Amino acid sequence: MKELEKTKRISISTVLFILVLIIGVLTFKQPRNVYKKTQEETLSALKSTDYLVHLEDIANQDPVIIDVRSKSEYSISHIENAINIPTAEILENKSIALLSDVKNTGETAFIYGKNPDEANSAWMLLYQLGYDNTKILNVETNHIDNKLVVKNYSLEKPIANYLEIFKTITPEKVEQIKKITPKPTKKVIPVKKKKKRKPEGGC
Amino acid sequence: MKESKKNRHVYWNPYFGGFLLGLLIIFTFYMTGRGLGASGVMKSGVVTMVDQVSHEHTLHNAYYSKFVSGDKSPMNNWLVFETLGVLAGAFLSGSLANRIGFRVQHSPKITVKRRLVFALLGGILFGLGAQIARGCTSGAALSGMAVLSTGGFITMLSIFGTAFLFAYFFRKNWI
Amino acid sequence: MGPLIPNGILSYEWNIIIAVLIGLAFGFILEASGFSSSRKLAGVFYGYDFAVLKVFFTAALVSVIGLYYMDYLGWINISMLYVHPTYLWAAIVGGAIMGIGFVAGGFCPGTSICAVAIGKLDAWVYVLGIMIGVLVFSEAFGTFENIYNDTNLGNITLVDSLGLPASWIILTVTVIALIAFFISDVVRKRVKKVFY
Amino acid sequence: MINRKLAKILSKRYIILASLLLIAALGLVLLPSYQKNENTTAENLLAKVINPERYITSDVLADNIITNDPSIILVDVREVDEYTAYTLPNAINIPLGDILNEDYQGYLDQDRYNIILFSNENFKADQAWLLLNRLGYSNLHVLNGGINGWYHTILNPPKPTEDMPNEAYELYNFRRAAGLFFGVGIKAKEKKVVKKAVKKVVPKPKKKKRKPEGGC
Repeated sequence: MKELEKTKRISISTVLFILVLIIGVLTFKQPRNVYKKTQEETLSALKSTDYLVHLEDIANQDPVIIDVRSKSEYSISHIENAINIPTAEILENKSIALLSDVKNTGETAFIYGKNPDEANSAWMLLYQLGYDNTKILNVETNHIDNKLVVKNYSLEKPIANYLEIFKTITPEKVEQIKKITPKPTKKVIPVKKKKKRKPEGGC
Repeated sequence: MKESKKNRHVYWNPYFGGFLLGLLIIFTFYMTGRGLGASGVMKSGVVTMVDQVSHEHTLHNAYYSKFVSGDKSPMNNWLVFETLGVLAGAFLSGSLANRIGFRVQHSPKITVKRRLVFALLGGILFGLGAQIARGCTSGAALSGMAVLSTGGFITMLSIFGTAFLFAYFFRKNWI
Repeated sequence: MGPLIPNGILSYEWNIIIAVLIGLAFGFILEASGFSSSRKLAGVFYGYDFAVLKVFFTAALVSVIGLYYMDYLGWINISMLYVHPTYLWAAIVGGAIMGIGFVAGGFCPGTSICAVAIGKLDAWVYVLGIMIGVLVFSEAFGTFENIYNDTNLGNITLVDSLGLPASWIILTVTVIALIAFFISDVVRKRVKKVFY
Repeated sequence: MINRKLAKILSKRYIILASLLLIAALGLVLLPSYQKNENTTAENLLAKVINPERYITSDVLADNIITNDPSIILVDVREVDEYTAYTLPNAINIPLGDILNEDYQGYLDQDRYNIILFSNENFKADQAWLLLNRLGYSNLHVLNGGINGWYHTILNPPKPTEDMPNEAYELYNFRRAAGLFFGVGIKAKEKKVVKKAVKKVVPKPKKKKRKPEGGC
């Protein structure tokens, strides 16, 4: 069989194929942080609100406190011996190392930010990555006359009487401003047309 | 042998051809998420022809109606375009190695008529089998094996198995 | 990034253009490796030319190894790829009929299209035969219906049906293929040469 | 002689090629398997969480509702009782507890509509947003400030003082007008007269089967 002798091309292509595979494998690094908790587990953790902790609960023992605000806010003022990890760097090696050794020693880390919403994103990410020894400090921090005021934050409380608004107030005549109210600029949210096309196949 | 005649039958090294075909399958799966195919074209062809002949027949027949429902014309199918490419590619490769020419390739022992009869018979059987198994050698077996699909392996084994079994009966056609 | 079009990275219109390009390459490779001549195809059954076995197995191996490496490296998402559905009896009976058709006719649909392109009249007849076969199947769909829809095991892969991890299956398939290549060489040396 | 030497090399070459292929297959076996992140990796999720692009202000939302923007679906993640007390027009109620169960995925996992999650404040809506983003859903937005913010801006806007720029007045007028649309200030009994915002039938998009279909 004549063509079996012509092996130049096949050997070149096989070597190239193997090279591509080797390069691919060598340059490949496994994803560092992998979700340990499934969505359902995280959801059930959200239902029980024991991850929200008030300031006075932790006043006694000296806790590990993590401040997720930016460096500048942290430098202005922060809760004493709080460690500053801005949310953007929560997944950096340094912070992951810190969190894992906090987890090994069995302590719980408390996360706080300007308000619980900010701390929530960092906390949820860490929880899903398996650091379930973290909790959110349910506090609102703002800097008033160069002293950090930390107040407990009432979370998701509806304003007491917002239903009455529909009954009481009559619209007072707004006559002193006679200019025709400009048509509010119609902000068009560009709807990304992303069609997910399934692959069909077969012969 | 004449120079042009000599290199008419020099094909690629089969391993090289297989290697390129493997890369092509990877490329197809990477781009479109589906494998190659061939016998789907004949089905679309038949369905369009039957549809031209009598439209309501295609609507009533259980098998045709699957392909003619709504505005989806059977010809608007991935395989039809792929087959156009196959025709062009084969013509290109054939002309490069000047294998183009109308002829019937048959073993010296048999007549052209017998070869054509067996080709027709083989075609009918293959058309039937391809529809039952939902795929032919390149669609079900090759693309199936690329993703380790059990159906693909079974189809491949049964095709080559029965082919080897029945090879004895058709040996006069080939050897 | 996985299959580009299903993931929406490439728009659906690309599908047609890619189809033609892939077909072009498919036709060229098949024709260049000699699959347009039916006698070369039939050689695998009579031992004088194992081109079909070599091309087929190499293509399957290269694609399966390549796809699973890409899956490992995260370039493709195997679970989104189309897996041929497994209808047990349909595959066996259909495969048997196709096997006989293969030995009798000498072509399979892909290679017959290649042969049609370079002017093989027996391939034209073969394609006509396939169409008649499809016609027979669809007209008499009632009789074939029970085999057609029999024991549908869904789009399962060998990993679920054998329970082995994919890499071991690929290793065994590779070893089997290499043994088959070796045996085909031994057999080809002993079988009487056929010039075509 | 040449032929014999050629054959000797060739037979060895095929063995080399076969062994290369075997090594490739063996490599696949020996590679340490790792748990793959499904659709979004932690880093992508973090990147999405940081940028506040997901927030939509109540003014923009009020404008969208008034101009009957068809591309938005409002999802209220509060509990049922708060939902029945007051909610935005045409909002669907998916309490945070069962945001993941199957029958709501038809609404959440599609890319034709912009889904706007809201609760009393940002907290619950953010959590829902993060969970859904981990599943890889797209077009999710959160109403900045939630219902409380909505109350403070649209329903009961603070009156601008004299030294405020003209925009503050315009904004105040817009909010006052929007408040009217949402029924503020109209006596309870007349309230029924006001044209009820037509109940937009929120089409439950049929969840496309994930499995690719094929044909031969």
